Amino acid sequence: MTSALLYAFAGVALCGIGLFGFLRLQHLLRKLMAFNLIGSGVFLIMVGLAQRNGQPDPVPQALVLTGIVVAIAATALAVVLIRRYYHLSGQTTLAEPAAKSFRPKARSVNREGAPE
Amino acid sequence: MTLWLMAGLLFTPLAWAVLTLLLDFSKGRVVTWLGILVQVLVSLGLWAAVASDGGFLYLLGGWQAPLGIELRVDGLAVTFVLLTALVAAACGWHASIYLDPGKPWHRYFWPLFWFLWAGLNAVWLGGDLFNLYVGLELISLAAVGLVALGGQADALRAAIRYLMAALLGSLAYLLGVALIYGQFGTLSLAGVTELINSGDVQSGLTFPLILMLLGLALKTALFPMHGWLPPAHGIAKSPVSALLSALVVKASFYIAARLWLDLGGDLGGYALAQLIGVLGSLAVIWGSWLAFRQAKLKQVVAYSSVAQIGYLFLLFPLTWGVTDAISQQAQQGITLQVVSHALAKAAMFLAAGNLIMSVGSNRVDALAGVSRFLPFSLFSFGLAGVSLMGLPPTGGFAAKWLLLQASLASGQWWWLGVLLAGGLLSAAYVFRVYRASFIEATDTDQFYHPSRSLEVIPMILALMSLGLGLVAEPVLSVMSLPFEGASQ
Amino acid sequence: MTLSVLMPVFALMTSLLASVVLFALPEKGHRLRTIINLAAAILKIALVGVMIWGVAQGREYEAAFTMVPGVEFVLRADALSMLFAGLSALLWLLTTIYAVGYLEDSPNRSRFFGFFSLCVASTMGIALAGNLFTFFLFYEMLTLSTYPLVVHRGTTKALRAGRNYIIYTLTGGAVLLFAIAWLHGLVGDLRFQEGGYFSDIDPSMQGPLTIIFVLMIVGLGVKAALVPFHGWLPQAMVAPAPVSALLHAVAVVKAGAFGIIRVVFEIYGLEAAKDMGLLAGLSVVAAFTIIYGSTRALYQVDLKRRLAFSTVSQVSYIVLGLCLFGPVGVAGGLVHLVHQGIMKITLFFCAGNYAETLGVHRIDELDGAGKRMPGTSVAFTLGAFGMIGAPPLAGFITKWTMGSGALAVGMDWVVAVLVISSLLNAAYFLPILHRLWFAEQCEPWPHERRWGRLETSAWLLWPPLITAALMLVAGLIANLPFSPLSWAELIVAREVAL
Amino acid sequence: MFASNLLLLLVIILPLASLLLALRPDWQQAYRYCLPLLPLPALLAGLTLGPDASLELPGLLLGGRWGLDELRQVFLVLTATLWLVAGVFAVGYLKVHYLRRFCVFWALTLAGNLGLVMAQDIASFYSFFALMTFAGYGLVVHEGTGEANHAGRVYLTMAVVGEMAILSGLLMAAQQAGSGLLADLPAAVAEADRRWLIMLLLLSGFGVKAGLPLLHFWLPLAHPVAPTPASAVLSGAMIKAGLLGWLVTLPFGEVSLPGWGNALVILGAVGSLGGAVLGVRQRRPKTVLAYSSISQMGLMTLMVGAALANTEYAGPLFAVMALYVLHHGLAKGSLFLSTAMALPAGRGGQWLLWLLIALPGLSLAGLPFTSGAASKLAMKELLKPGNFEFAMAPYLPMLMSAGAVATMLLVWRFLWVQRAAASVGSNPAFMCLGWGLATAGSLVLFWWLPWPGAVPNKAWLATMVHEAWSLFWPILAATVIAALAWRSVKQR
Repeated sequence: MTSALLYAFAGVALCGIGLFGFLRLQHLLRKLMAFNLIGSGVFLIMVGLAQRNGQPDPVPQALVLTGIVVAIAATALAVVLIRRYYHLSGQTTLAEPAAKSFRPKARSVNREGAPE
Repeated sequence: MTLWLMAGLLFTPLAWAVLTLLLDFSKGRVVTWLGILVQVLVSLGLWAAVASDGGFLYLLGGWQAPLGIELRVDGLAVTFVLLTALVAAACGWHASIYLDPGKPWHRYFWPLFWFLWAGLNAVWLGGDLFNLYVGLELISLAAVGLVALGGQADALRAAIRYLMAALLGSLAYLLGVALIYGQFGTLSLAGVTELINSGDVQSGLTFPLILMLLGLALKTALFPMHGWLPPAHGIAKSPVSALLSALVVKASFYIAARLWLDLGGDLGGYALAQLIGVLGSLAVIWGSWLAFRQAKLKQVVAYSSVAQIGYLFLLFPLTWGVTDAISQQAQQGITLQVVSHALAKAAMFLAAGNLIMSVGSNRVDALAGVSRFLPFSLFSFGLAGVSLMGLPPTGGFAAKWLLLQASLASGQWWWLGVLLAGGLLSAAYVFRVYRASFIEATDTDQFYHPSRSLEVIPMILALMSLGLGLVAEPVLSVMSLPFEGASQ
Repeated sequence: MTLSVLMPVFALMTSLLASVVLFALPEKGHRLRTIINLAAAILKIALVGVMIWGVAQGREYEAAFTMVPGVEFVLRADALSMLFAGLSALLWLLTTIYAVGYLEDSPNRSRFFGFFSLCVASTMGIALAGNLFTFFLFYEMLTLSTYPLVVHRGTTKALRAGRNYIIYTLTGGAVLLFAIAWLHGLVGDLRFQEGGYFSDIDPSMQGPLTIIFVLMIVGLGVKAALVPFHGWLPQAMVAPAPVSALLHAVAVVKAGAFGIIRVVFEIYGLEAAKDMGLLAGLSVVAAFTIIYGSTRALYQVDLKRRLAFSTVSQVSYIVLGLCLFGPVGVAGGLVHLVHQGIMKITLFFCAGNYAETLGVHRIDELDGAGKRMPGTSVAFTLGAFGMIGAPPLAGFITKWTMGSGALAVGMDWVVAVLVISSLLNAAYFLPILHRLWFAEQCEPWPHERRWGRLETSAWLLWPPLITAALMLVAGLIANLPFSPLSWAELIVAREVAL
Repeated sequence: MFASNLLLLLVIILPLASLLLALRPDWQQAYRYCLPLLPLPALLAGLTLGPDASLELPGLLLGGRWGLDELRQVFLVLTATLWLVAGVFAVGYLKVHYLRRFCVFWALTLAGNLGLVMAQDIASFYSFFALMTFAGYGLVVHEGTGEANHAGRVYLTMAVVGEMAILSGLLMAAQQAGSGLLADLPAAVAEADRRWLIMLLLLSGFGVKAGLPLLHFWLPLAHPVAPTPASAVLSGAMIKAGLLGWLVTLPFGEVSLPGWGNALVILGAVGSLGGAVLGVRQRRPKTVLAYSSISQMGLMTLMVGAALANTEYAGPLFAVMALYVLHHGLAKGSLFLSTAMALPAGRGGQWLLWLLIALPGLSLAGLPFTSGAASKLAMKELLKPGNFEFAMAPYLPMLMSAGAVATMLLVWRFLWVQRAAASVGSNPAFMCLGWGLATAGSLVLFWWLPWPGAVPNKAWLATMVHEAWSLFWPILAATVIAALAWRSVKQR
């Protein structure tokens, strides 16, 4: 049970919890948190598995760094979208709203096409 | 010469993305036209180069693997690059006229458009697994941005659902890459295949492959996991949904196909291949059935994408455990299917956009009488529909013919049923739209006439998809050119 | 690119280009549209005429290129293709003239004529196809280009007829594609070769080949309106008269029959088909269709539906002729391809005239029409007697040749079928003739239109008269070298001789 | 040689060309007047061209060949004369109601009738036969009354069924013979393995036209409704087409078929006697004449049966039949035309008219010095019981005399009913001319027309006197029976 395997198993556990949370939770922000949990779990596994006969292997380190950058960008985009969505429809979950609470502006046939 | 081509291919999109970020929509449009011209010429040049002297391996900036980015430029990749160039050019041109420059949000359309294009090129040419991940992420984020652009609440909901699905898929893929790297110590696809061939593979390696395929299937919206695609593609603006359906969905499939062709032979099992095939067939049946029942025109076309994607996944069973000739035939069939579907679906979405803009409502039965008012767009919608149905002389038919032959030769006759039934079901929902448009309606005065060039673009795409059937032979001969050093 | 390669491509291109130009024409450009239509039709007849002359001299016209790896797109003009190509080229000119007059002031004419010439392009393609793959390509193009014509009027009835038409033909197409793909998998790409391929195949291949044959007959039978698959034809009569005249009496229906001829003659070969017992089954289906079609026609009240059921029964003559595998009988079946085309198009033209000029659609409204429209009624009478098989018209030549062919090979029951069918034809045509000539007109015409001196517009009157004259001539001069009968015998001589 | 070809061609082309006259309504009067001219070339051909004239038309249908021979020449002369006479009569008779349509169908039927007499190949024979049948329908339903339509429907159904039988018979025979010419059919039918089927088809097919019993139903319906000239032609010439059909297709002179001969003789007998029995009970003059035609055709069927039974008598019997056909055609034609004649005012004129009407009837019954006597003697000469050995042979003479009595009875019945129906008035000139020509033709012209060569040419006057009693007693017997019947009717 080298320390590397320990980290890998911790990573896997994190991924499991994150995935469970991602699927079960309805609130969008909670979903986002669960996503970040899975992300860090994956990065932990990558670091954990990367021990090559003793010395640290530079390649996975670089990859994990890139992965973290991408994860942050994605989370930022998600937060912006959720905020805008809440601002427009007052909904915090992805469920189809039964009644349209916010009446959109009057229907107008404009240049850029029907009000999709 | 190839240096300039490669530079042009990868860096122009990024440069243009940054440039258009600084300009507003109308000035950005002019810059984009120039950029599109350059991209198309470069893609054509690359295609010609590969066609004349075969594929090659290109190390970006001269850095050696494993740290440097290694680009694999073979026939398949170049065909997809050219396809992207054509479809993106058409969608860009259409968007520049279709989108209303006044809207504040549309200012950010061009940067996202160019980021998407760069991501696509990165995926086509990507040689190692991690770079493919980065390309994939770039595409997803750009696509989500495009879907959410300037939309109302339901567009945002679709964007968020799309984002969640995409991120989940990428993470699963990343996990798979991590496990593969843990096992083999290298990330380049070519390297992994050499190690497998040298025979020291241990058991238990199918799990990473399954994980990666699962992630990619989620991003390609294969049958059980297709929930996010119809709202996203249906609600986005027409040029955006054309780009999404034609290209973005194909990127993740392209990676899955690459993995399967290189690793699937040894790691994947017969059961896995058949399972994916069955999922594909269910996608064809279920997608077509739902497309037939949709009330809105763009939803019909979106669900049709779900159905047509089902065909692509027939590649897995048809190339597993079969002779090289049959696998080659299946690959040719699937490539033709991808190319013709991309062209036809783009044409269909753009034409649908025109129809909706002129009729003023996006319901199918509001199309009555449009055949007299807007015959050109309707005709291109029809031609694209013919290609989706796989009726001669379109590219779709050539693809269906090759798949028929491959499944017959490989003895898996049950795929024949799927192919033929799929054709008939797609005929069902395409002819439902024809029916609606042929109904004679007298009150066509309040229709709005879109500008002439808006109607020409879908017609060009539809004709290319039609003509693909006739020129299938040269396209396929270039597609199957391997790049040196690869154990094809 | 010698001339021999270009000729079939030119023949095909005339109507393809015409259709593209016609689509682009603005709706108001009537004169230009008529000129283009007529020019394309005349050019096509000229090209086909040259090819017929060339083929008679034994020259070969062929254009081929590989379309999909392993399969090639072949256009080849041989004796059999010239029979069908000549028929459709000639009748297209007449139907175009008729259509110009018929659609005088109706909407969507550029769409109509665009698809109309597209249909004829696919019919020409079917005639000139050199292998099964190309044949299937144009076979499906024909389906697609005929759908908009069937639903041209846009009424709910037309759309329902269109829906049925599509369901039948596309399913048939899928079955045919399955059979062709399977055959291609078994024996590779097969060009149409006179005498067929499977005269001496080992018994192991016999099983799959029989199944493939049945599937092909089912696929082609849909268009040839063999009994279980004929449902779409009577409903498609809701289309405008020129469509039901050229397409549902000549182009579409003959495409199916022509396909069956190609499969039996030039893929399987007559002897092989007979040895494998395929022709026996086919002849029973054809005979049943002949009788069934005629009996159903008896009970139809609408004129065009009665003609449609008569087409269902008449096309199966061609298929029955094939199953007589003797040279004389087969020549009879082949020549009926031409004769039935000419006769049936005359009847549909006249039906269209009655509908367009007098607003008459039902048979019991036809009383006294002979007095009001003598020209059309004479053409209708000739057509009707031709269908009954009364000499000296073309129908008699077919029945006589098929009858003697049947007796020569000892299939006597075929003569009985011919006789019963002629009686049934008489039973449903002669009452119409009685109403035309001998019944008094009791109530006024539903909505009559006047054209001055002529009984109807010249565009509508001349085509039926010309086709009626053609039918009379085809019957009278059956023995001359370039008559349809001697051309059919030339084909059979080349087929059976090998 | 070229002239005869042109004449033969003209026989058919002239009636068909006359259709052009129907194109414009104001030409219909001219069309009416040229009706009698149409059969002229046929009459000319019949009289001038020898029996070996023939015209080869390779292009026509499946290789056409028209021509005349011994038998066809007589038929041609009869048909031409009868159509000429009826044409003249029609000029006077026709009213303007649907005149153009009548002329068209008249010309077509004439073309069909003449064509089938001259056709020597199967395809043209069958074509002209069908043309005559279908065009005949036009004449039958010309009046347009309910009864006419009913008669037309029965006529057409039976005719079409008959034609289909002929078509199948001809198909089988032609396939057996392997050639398109009629001349080769008898030999082929003789040794065909399914000879009985071919003969049954041909007999029944042509039998419909010739009015065999059980196939005759259309005849008594069609004649009264058709306009008088049409029914004259229908009964005089068109029925004979059925007989001609038998003579050119059945295997006479190839193989003797006593069985078939016997059956035909029985049919003939039933026809002649049954026709008479039914005929006497009819009310309308034309129906009586129709039954008289059936009965006369019965006699001819008798001769056909005899010819079939014994080969070496086939030749002479052909000639006698031709003679009988000529006699019956002319006589029946004039009788039919007389039904439309109105009686002149003066009693002397009436008596003369009645005499002229009665004479052709009496000639039918075989009055000495008339055409009937000549044909009956020639028939009696050949139908001696000794010559044949089929079952009915001994009864032949008895049947012939019974036939004569029956005919005479029918003539009396006709005269009685005609007297009841006749009206007094003036007749248009052309009608008188037409009827006069017909009666003269039957009584006088008969002797000058070219007889078939094989008729035993002995001095007719001498034999007339010698056989006077054997010819006269049937007439006497019939007159006595008629008188008794007339008196019994008077008492009731």
